[in-house]
Amino acid sequence: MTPALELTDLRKSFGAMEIIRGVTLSVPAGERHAVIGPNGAGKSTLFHLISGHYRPSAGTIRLGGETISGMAPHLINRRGLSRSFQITNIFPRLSVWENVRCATLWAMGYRYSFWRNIERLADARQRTEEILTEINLLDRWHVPAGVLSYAEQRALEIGLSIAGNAEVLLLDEPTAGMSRAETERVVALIRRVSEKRTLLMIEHDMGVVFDLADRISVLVYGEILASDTPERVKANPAVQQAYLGLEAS
Amino acid sequence: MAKAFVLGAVMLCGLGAGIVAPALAEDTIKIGYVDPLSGGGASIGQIGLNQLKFIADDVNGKGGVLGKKIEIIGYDNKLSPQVTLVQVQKAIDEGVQIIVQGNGSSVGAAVESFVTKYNERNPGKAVVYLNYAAIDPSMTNQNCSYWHFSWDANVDIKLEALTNFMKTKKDIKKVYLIDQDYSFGHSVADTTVAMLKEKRPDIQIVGNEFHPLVKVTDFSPYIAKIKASGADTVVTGNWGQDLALLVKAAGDAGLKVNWYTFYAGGSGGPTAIKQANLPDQVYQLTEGFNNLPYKPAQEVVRAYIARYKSEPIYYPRLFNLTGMVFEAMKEANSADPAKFAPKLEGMKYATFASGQEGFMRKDDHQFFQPLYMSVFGALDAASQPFDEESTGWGWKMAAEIPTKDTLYPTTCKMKRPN
Amino acid sequence: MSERTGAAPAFAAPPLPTGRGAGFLAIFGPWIAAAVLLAVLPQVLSSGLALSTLSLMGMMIIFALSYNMLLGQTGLLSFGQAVFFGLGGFLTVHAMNAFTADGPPLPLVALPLVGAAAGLFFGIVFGAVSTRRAGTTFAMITLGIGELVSSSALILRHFFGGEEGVSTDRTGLAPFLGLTFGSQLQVYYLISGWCFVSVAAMYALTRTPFGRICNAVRDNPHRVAFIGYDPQRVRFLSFSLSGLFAGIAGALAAINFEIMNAGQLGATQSGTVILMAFIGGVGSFGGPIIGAILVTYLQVALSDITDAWQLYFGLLFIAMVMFAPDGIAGLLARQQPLLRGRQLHRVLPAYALALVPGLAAVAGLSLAVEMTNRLTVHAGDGPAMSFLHVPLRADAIVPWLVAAILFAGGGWLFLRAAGVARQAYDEALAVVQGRGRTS
Amino acid sequence: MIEIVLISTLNGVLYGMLLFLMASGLTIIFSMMGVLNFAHASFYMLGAFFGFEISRRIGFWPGLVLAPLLVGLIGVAVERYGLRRVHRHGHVAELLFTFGLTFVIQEVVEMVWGKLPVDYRVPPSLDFPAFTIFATNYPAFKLFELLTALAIFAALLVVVTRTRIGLVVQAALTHPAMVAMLGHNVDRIFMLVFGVGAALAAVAGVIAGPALVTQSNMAALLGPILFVVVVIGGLGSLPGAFLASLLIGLVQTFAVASNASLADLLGPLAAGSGSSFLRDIWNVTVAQVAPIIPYLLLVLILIFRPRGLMGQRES
Repeated sequence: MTPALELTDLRKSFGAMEIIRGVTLSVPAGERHAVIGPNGAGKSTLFHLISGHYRPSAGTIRLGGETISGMAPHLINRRGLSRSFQITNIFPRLSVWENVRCATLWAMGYRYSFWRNIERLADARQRTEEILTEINLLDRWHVPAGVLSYAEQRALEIGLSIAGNAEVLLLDEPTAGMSRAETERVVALIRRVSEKRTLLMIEHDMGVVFDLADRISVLVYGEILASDTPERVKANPAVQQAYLGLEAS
Repeated sequence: MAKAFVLGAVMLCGLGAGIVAPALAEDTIKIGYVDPLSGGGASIGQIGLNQLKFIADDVNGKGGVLGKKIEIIGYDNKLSPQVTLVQVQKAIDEGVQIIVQGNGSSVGAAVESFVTKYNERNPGKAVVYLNYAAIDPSMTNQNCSYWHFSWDANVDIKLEALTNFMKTKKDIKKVYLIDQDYSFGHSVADTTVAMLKEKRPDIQIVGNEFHPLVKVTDFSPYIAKIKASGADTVVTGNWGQDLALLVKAAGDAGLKVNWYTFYAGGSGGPTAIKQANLPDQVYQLTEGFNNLPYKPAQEVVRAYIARYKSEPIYYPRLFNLTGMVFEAMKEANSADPAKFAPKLEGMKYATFASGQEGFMRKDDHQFFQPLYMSVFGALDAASQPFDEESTGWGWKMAAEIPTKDTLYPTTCKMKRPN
Repeated sequence: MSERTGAAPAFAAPPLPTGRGAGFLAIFGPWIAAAVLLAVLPQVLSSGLALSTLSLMGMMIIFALSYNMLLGQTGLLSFGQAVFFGLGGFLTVHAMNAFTADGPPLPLVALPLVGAAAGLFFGIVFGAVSTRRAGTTFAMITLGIGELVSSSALILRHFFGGEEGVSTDRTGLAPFLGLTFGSQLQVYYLISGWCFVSVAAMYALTRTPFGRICNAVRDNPHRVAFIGYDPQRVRFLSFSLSGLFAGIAGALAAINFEIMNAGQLGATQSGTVILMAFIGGVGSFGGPIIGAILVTYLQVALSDITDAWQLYFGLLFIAMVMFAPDGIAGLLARQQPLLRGRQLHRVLPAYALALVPGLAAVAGLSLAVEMTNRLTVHAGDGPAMSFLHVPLRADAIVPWLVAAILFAGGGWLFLRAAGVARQAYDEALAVVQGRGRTS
Repeated sequence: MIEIVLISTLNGVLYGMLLFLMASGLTIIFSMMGVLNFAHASFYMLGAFFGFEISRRIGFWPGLVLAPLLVGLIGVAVERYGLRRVHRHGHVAELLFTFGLTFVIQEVVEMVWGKLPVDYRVPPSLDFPAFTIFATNYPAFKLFELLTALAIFAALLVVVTRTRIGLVVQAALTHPAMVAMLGHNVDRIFMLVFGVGAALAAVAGVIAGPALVTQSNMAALLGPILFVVVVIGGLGSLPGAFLASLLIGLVQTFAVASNASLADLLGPLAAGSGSSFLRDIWNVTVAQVAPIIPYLLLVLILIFRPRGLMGQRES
């Protein structure tokens, strides 16, 4: 079976500096895959490459077998890959409701329609309501997204990335900066929304990683050090030396 | 949103209360002056208003016209044809039947067309347009109107006069034309070329240049071109900054040619010529200038300059315009344009600047008058009392072109009201 | 103003949108009211000037709204909107002349379609060039295009008619229902009809998927790409449609004035529409309508009162940018929760308190300006003048003292009172919200 | 031929340096504050009028010092009491604020100095031809213009790239909080930068005033071309602005020298063919459109190289 996401010898340089140095990774459909690694390892850069924000310097990215490397972000998104951002990236002046509804529109096939009354789109409304229920923001639907609390904005961020019903979901540090209780809620949310989807996430919280991930890849200095099940990664001495050792201390 | 729409409409009602035309104050003869009175164009628009007020004060001091006072009302058109039409409408609402306008052929054409249509569509409330400066020939040719009278010589007439003058100057060998790239500049260039070809086939046209309107900061490259062409004379329709910068660049580069212009006397022109140090090289063609040896005019000019010290520029043609209109009113014994307009047709009038006779041609409502070539330079204090813009230099007589040498045929087919 | 998305206060959540239409009257009521108002206005304001001004306002409303499709809805700051207004107008004038001579008997009422097509066409052409970028780069490209087109207009004399422009006669076209559109009244109805239709269309456009995505692009173009939309395509569509409506406004100008000239394409006209949109308020749909009405009125009326009107205009604009960047509509929208919560009466006295010294300060400033103006620009008319019907001499010391005291004292008191008013507003808002939460 | 090339080059360089003189302050303000100052040309105009007023009382040279100081102070006040307040509403609001300022300054200038051009003269000490080439004089004042522009360019370059204050200022643009934490007063830095930018505009005004026409519409006439210079050079890049000024100066001057048109290139239109509209385009010469070539250049540059000749970033 074709993997949902497949990276082959992916490289990215900024000037003379090579940040991603030949990453090869295959994520089968339906897997929850976590990318961990120390700060500056290139995790976010890797996400930017996959989602089309950066163009790779070399190597290929395949989404469901189709090459997407070098495509514009919106084209990649339309092929079924959606992502969230580490730094909250929402539409601050639109209401929570509009934020989510906008994120559903393309997938619903409304595209650039300028002849339909948006309030009459029952399916978009229903989907928006579902998502808002899912991310627990239904009672805040009318508030401008810019005035939400941090945790609420993080939830909305996830809501935006799942609204389009993408096959492959990339989450960049979904629990960063959250309290224990908030983190638990988000983990439960991620678990729910990633049912029947492929998930690739960057996460620093090892508890979350080991709780959620089917497999883990360790990225150090732009290279994959190991890519395996949580137990085997935990046991890998190279990983322990390079990364987990630091965490443990 | 729809609320805002309603709100806007309500606001509009409120504002509207202010638009309702004010009641007519007293029984005066109202003259609406529609020209730029704010912004960049105001430097010329204000001069006309000052002068009309000066004339009105003088006439009113002598008892007015037909026993009524003359009232001058300024309407700021911001040099935009569209705003002009709103202002003309406003003037009409306020009981004005005489519109005076001059600056900008675009505005003039708009007013002429508006007044014509207005009189057609609103019979019985005639409005007349008295034009003192818009000189596009189309206004008295293909687009001519019964309700439009023009006191400034149009481009064709000016060039007829200019080329008649050049015809006699045997030392002109090579002529360079430089003009602003818009309709007026092209009229000047095309007509000059055609007329010189006919009147002085021996003159060589060594350059025919156009540059965009008020976009050029540095004229040195143009001066270099003129110099390279070997021209001895430059004819230009440039005005304002385009003329000032052109002349200054010539002075900087040491270009020695004679300049034939129409607007060198405009604001800033004399200063620029003095700064460029080009004595007795810049000519202008006008219907009069301060140092013309004609006593009555000089006295009026002195009084005018004393009152408007900061802007001592005036248009002799505004004196002609008002003088002729007031006379026509007296003849018709009415201030209604429908009644006095016929009296203007064909009227003969001793012009303000020199006392020589001019006449309003019936065929196209164009005023013909003697025109004068004057040259700018140091003055003989006794006989030439007026300098310009405190430069110490002034305009001096170079030649008089009698009325008969300014006549130019018209293609106007005037539609007269029955 | 219902879709205003600024910092709305936190009420307890209102019921979710249902998608089912509200009552007929709730949706269409304001529109019907507006239509009726447009129909009866000329009965109330029947002078020639009033009709001309209303007609001018009608086309400017369309123009300002078309501009706000860019600035307010899509976040694109353009300095060349007049290009579409002007080109729409020019093509309309040429079409009118062609139809007058020997063309299909197209009635005058249909001619704004020509302007719309022209605006759309040039919107597509220039949009393809300019909307590849956003932000400052976009603004500069539009500035360049604006300069290019307006300069070319003077050079291409045959199409643009040179300085005097192209004129036409609107009565020459085929009559429509027996109307020849000779009178300003008939033209007013033509313009108000098109104004109504265009405003409705532009409003409807904000309530479509495309309209919402435009807002999303305004807020965060980068993120839009990750929900499947191409921000560049959104900007392009918005730019083209904006050109279409600007073209309609230009066509109405052509019909109303029966003349078009190169000035209509230029920087002044582009600047005016920015002023209109911004003073009215770019944050809401209705703002530019208010701005268009107010600015047009000021342009027509203010220059009668003072020839320093541009100074007042500039000061008003600066004050708006500094103190009310949401424009007039934004100021009004902030009172909405108070009105709804029946707390407006709490703040009105405070507002009035601020208004009085504020007006005094404005009067002081204006007196100084007018006296300066008298002494410099109108030196030839002598120092005797009148201000607010009070006769005075501009060269005397007393009026200057009065002006200084009014301005300084009024200004100081105004700043104090403004603080009080702001506090009153906050308190009233807190009351409203507090009640909202408990209910 | 050599004559035309030489003289055009010389004229182009002189004009380019005048442009740079006017645009340098605009670039400085943009590079350090990220504000596109629409009122820059208005400060330039104020400089010219102050220079005129001072030079007719005390002399040109005191004017060259005092006028920029005065305008710099006005700039400081504008930043302190206006722009700073607007800053939090974003760049569009800042831009519109300066846009509104142009109206006010123009009107004030008209009220004080009237609408007619004033007689602002080249100082006698510089009022002589410096040299003559092919019988064309080059006045000393133009050389003075050129030297001032070069001196300002060199001085700014040193200040921005080599001195501590320049580095702090640039850091303040991207990381204001960090710079503030290091003990620098970001507000004061911005205020000073804006003042210096305005003062530079005034220097240009004092010098260009006598060379061009000092009139209340001079700001409006100049405004757009400065943006062209700054944008083509790459927003915020000082060497870029310098290069762009030269480029525009030369392109424009050489274009004026050329009389080519489409008709020359492709032969005249067949008689009777083509509309009058087409004929207009066909017969336009390069010289005719020379002054609008910079705008064409602007649009093309922004499409194909949006960061400009030497810019660091897109917007």
